[in-house]
Amino acid sequence: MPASGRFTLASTETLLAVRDLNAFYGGSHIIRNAAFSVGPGESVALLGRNGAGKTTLMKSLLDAGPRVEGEIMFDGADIAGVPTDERSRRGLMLVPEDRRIYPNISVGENIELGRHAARAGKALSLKDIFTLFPLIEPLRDRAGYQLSGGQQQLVAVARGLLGAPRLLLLDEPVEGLAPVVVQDMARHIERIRQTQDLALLIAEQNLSFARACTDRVVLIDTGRIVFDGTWEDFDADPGLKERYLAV
Amino acid sequence: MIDYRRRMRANLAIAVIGLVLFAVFPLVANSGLVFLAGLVAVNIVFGLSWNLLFSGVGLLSFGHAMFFAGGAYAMAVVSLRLPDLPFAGGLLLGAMTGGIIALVFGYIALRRASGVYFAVLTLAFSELVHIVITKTTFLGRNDGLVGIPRPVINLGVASIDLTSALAYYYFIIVAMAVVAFALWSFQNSPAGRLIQAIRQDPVRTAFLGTDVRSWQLTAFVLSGTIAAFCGAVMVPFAQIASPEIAYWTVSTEPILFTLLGGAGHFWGPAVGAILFGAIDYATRALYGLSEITVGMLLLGVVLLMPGGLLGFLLSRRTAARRLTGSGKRVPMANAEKAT
Amino acid sequence: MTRMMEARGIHKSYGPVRVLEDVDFDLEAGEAHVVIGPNGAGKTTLFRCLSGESRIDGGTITLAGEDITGLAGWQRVKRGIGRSFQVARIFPDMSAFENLIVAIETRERVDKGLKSTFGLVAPRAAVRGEAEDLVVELGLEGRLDEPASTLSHGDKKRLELAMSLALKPKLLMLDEPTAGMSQSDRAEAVRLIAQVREKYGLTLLLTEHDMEVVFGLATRLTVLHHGAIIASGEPHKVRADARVREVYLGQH
Amino acid sequence: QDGPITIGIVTPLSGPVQLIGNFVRQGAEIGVAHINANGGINGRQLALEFRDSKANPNDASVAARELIGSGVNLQLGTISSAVALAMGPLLESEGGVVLTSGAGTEKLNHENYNAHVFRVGDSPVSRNAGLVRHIVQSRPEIRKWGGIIPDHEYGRTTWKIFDAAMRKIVPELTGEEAQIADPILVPYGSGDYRNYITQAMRLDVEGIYTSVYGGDAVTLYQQAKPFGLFDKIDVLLDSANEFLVATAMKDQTPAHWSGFHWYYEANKGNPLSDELYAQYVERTGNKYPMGWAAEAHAGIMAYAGAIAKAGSTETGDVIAALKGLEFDSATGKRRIRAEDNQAVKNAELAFIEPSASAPDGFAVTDYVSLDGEKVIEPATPGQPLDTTIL
Amino acid sequence: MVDIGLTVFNGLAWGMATFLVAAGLTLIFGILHILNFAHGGFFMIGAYVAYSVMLAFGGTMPLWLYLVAAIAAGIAVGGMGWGVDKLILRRLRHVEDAYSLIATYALLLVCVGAVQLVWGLNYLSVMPPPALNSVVFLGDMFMPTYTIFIIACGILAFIGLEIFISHTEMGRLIRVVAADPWMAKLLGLNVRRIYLVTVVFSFALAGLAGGLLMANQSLSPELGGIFLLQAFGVVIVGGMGSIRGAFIAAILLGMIESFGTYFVPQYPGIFFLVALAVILLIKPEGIMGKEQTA
Ligand SMILES: Nc1ncnc2c1ncn2[C@@H]1O[C@H](COP(=O)(O)OP(=O)(O)OP(=O)(O)O)[C@@H](O)[C@H]1O
Ligand SMILES: Nc1ncnc2c1ncn2[C@@H]1O[C@H](COP(=O)(O)OP(=O)(O)OP(=O)(O)O)[C@@H](O)[C@H]1O
Ligand SMILES: CC(C)C[C@H](N)C(=O)O
Ligand SMILES: [Mg+2]
Ligand SMILES: [Mg+2]
Repeated sequence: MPASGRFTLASTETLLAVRDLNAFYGGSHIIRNAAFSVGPGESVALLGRNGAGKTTLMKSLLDAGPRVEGEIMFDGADIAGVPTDERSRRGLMLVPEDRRIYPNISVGENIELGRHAARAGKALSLKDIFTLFPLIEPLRDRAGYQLSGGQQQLVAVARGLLGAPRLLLLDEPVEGLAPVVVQDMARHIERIRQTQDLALLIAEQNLSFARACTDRVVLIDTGRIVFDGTWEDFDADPGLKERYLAV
Repeated sequence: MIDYRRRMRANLAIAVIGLVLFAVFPLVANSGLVFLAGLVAVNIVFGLSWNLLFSGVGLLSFGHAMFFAGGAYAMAVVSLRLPDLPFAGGLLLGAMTGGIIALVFGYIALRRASGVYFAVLTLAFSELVHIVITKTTFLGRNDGLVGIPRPVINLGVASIDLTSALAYYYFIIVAMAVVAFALWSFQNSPAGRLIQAIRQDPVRTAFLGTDVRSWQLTAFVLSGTIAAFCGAVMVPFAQIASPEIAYWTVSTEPILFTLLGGAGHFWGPAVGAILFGAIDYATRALYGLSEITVGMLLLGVVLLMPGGLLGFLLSRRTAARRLTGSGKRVPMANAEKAT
Repeated sequence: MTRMMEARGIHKSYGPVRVLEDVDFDLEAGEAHVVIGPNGAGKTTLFRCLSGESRIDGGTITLAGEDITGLAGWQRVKRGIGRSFQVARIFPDMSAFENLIVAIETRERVDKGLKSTFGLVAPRAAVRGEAEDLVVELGLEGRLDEPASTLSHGDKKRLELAMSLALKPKLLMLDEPTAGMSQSDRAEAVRLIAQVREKYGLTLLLTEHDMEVVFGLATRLTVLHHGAIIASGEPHKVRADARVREVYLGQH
Repeated sequence: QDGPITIGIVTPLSGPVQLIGNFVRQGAEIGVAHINANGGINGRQLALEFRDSKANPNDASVAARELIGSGVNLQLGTISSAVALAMGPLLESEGGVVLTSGAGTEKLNHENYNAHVFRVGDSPVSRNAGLVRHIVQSRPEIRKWGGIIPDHEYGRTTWKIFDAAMRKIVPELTGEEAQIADPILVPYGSGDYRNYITQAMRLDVEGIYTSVYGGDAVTLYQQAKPFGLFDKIDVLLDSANEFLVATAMKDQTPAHWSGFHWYYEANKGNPLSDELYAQYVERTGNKYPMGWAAEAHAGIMAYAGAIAKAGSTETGDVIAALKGLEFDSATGKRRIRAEDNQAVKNAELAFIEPSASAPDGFAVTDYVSLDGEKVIEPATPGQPLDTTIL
Repeated sequence: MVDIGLTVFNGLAWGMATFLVAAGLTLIFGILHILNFAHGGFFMIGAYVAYSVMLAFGGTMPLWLYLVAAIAAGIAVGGMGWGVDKLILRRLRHVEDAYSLIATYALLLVCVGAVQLVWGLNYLSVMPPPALNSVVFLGDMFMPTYTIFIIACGILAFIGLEIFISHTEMGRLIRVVAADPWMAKLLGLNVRRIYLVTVVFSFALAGLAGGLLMANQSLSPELGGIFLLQAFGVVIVGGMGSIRGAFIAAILLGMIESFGTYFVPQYPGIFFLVALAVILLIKPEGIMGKEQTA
């Protein structure tokens, strides 16, 4: 089904609207003519197999890696040409798949860094964060390099949230997390969505997790968006899963 | 898939073409220029030896002058004090001197240091060698050893007279072409690939079952040996060994050659050495302006062609990986080094 | 069953942080032993200690009866240990194919000494053939000639697994081999690992957070929590353990 | 053959002694202009080709070879001792000549004598033994001497001569022994000489001799001054800095004697000297040309004389003509000894003092010119210098 | 006793003069990960600029004027740093570190050439201001006041920088950007600006050091190279980008060099090198290696 068929032009209801997006690494064309949108407060899953381009697409939205062409409307403004840091400060926050916790400052300081992306007066406090992620509190004074992979992931999400973004991009947030933590994370995200005015775009491999946290599915395959719809629509067509998520 | 044979033939062809170009040069240039060309030929291999470390095994040496000078001084001393030793013996001793210096200092430096610390350690060692030379009467102290004779090689049946500058020039270019190609072959052999692997990820390489440190040391010794060989070959040509060749600015030369030509290509240092020789020659009479001219030129090259000349000419694929998320990963929980 | 590896009284701290405390850990030849545990429990650390990436602060490790406590990682590899990393480590500027060539050639050198190191420029045909087989076996066709750094997350893991297999180890240690893979890839990976285990007669040591993988592969399960083993044994028994459910499995 | 005759100038055009190389350049250019304005040599004009020696034997020999290879066999401009010593064997094998413009090693015309290398300036013995003789005569009461000496060939030469001359001349003139401390050897190119200055402060001496030169000398003087080193001693002898230190330190210059290649005031009235001075000031605006300019100038005069005499620019002919050549220079008539290629020339010394009234803060308040024929040592080419004959 | 005292004093002088030069170098090294060869060049330019400022005021110099000249040099060279960042360093951020290294080496050559063109070849010498041109006696020990002044400047510079890096917001951001600029950008930090601030600050420090040290040694186009190697040594021994490390290293190496020259004057400079090697062998990441960036 043609993705553009579902595309509605940026209106007051869309927070993020992407059109004709193309992204390149050197000579390789990774994202091809992508178009999709995310409404305020909406939570969208970005699915696709390894190498489909999920990460690239997310980085493209922030102009943080690949060379990008096309239109990205965020919060009613065209952000082409806006530098990465300014995009973050407008409320577009990415938590990257490799987490990138600063190894030589404490967990608390790491999380506090998220404040730089906060819009005026909007940031959460560390206390809020600890209520949302109780597991982090005991780690507060540890240095970044002393965290296990899973702990790093939690801290990275917390850091992304601190600045109270309008749209949080999570790149495989539960990769490598223990099952209990995955379940926790799903609950956390649910809680965040309820308490914060925030939209989510979550790239995932873990279908059940994605299902638990999102309202809508965008499917990507070799750089093209091949499906955009609700979970019901997605489930209604078992061929999709077969074609785009299997090996 | 990679066609290794074609690669080999292509690179052999490059070495031969280079040799031929250098060989015809005396037909069109005066002996002054030929002399400079001989130095450029030596510099080419000097640069290649450095890049064996840099692009090969991933070690930034800032002390290559110590090898070059080691070879040069060994050759000079042998020529002046042991005139009966065959020429090849002198070359061998010269090369070995570099190897031994590399073995000793490499063993110490590689024990723990890496990256820019390794660079500065080599710089310090090299300055040490420089100071020792300038304080050793046997080595001519600050004033150098002069009047070094050129050899007549006795092959039993025939003898090759290398006493003229031109004859020696031909000796140089043949020797350098052979060494250059041998170096290419090494870097493309299993050992070369292994060394390359070490540069890209030493921990991974260790967990393929390789003693990373001893291979780094091997590469260091090999590089030092070749650099010293260059010094040893150069000395009878210039007929002088003076402490300036051990000074740290000489260590920057192979770096400049490599980066000018392009570190990512085996022949990059060769292109760089030629280019640098040309720049040097073109600016030889610009007194008072030489620093600023050379500085501007270099700056221009680095800014306009960050992959070096070859990189610029051959590929546009030198993607900037540094700031893209998927490039260099920031190592997290591996504060510890491989043991 | 004969004992492949035996670790006794392992202690490991990072500065003030004590990660492993007096851990005893056995590995029988031929088993597929999966270590699970909450994030930060010390699984990766245990891996590092057993593989020789980290020095231990106390305890002894033997491999097939030989004391390897003081040996460096590369020496342990020579004795038959192969491993992967939690974040895949490959040679980023080489093509995927060359990555495999290097791995195979390294093994050959370990087997046959230096004579397979120098000389020939091109890899020997046998080496290339073996690499091609591995490529097919692990489903890595397609992007073989591009720099490995441009592979996606999942493909890098696959490549790393192929490299470890190229060493023909007796003991293969895989730290979260399927992390970052899509669910269907995961199933495929489980099949693949099971298959190579069969084919090469490997002993496996894994950590994993995906329960399908864990229960798909494990012949024995050990649960680590705060640097200590809280349960170990047959998978279904461990699964039923209340403590394990509480700290790790949740509703699984 | 009536194209210009090219003379190669291989001299430091960059690096620490570039300033000195620059004097060489100006002097040679003025000399060439003079010759050309007077009709050239046998109707041929002179031209110059410059190369940077970087003041080291390695680069200098590359440049010299390259020049000879392109047909420029007559060269001058060497100012460093190490370079001068390296030139002999090289020029002998390549076929060239070089005239040094101030290299100060005694080995040049003794132990390492080489027919292809000439020194048209004063011999180090003339200069330093002359300096010693003059000082001992004028300040006979001073016995205790020390030295601050750069650790290389030039430093060793100067100290050897100073030491031997003092030990000989003091008893000769006063009947008492000279007391000479071990010299303090200093590195060159350092930004910090305080430890050496501290050592010098500990010496029990009345006079200090130094042959540190260039920017190092300025740094040394400058750092020594606040320690009070110069207040502690009675006499400071400087082998060669001429106005280098004084133009830098101005009214802070310690009073000292310096050896000179050419002090223009002492040569006033000599038309060549007056012209050189006027031309130099005109070209550069600098009122303090230093002796290296005059030595390069003299080199040009010597070549002009030799080529005219030989009627050829071939290396062998020019060497033959230079030997025994008499020629006129900014310091008056000079004669090149045929035996050891060493010019016989006056040794000049001047006393430089800070002066509040002088526009640049210092003034020359005394100078002497010692007769070259009297202060020069006997020619002993190929033999080590015999210091007993000083 | 007096000798030992003086040797310590001279070692401190060496160390603090070197630290003044190395401080800015450390800063850039920490964040851009390049050893900036041009730093020596800009240090030299700072000294020359200060010299010119002084001349413009007539040449006789009260202490305040000396300080004004040094500050003016800091500002001028800081301005040059702005230009260098815009024109050169910014373009080098995506290329391999080794290339940046060479670019800065080229820039050093340009600095040397520029100094020759602007100020000529003559050696210049500046005497300390009269207030600092005396000697203090401590018993038998004589200490030039200017040298005491240098030591004091070094210590003050250290305290100031330490406060800046460890206790100000900007300092913390600099450390963060140094560790992972890509993530910093994602977190909304204006990385370019932080780079620019660091570069300008580092250059200003070079200029200031040049101004403060202008009376320490002769001025010539060689000045750029004289401190460079020892400043590199201090930066490296100190540990990646650590100001505290550089400070300790400067004192340590200064002492070693000073005592070395005292006991074995024949081999100047060798002790510094041996010490450098030995320290890096014992602690390859430098004295403060762990603290490093972020
Ligand atoms: N820095 C890079 N340079 C070149 N190609 C790249 C780079 N990073 C990724 N690619 C390529 O872009 C494509 C998309 O990769 P991307 O990482 O976006 O996939 P993904 O959907 O996030 O996969 P995964 O689930 O494995 O994380 C892949 O083919 C990958 O090889
Ligand atoms: N280099 C290090 N320095 C200090 N502490 C560390 C280091 N690496 C790990 N740790 C700490 O050791 C503990 C165990 O970490 P480890 O990586 O072994 O956990 P893990 O069980 O593999 O977790 P995960 O499932 O998240 O990968 C964690 O608390 C972590 O903070
Ligand atoms: C500049 C001169 C003082 C150099 C000195 N004459 C030498 O022979 O090295
Ligand atoms: Mg991804
Ligand atoms: Mg782990």
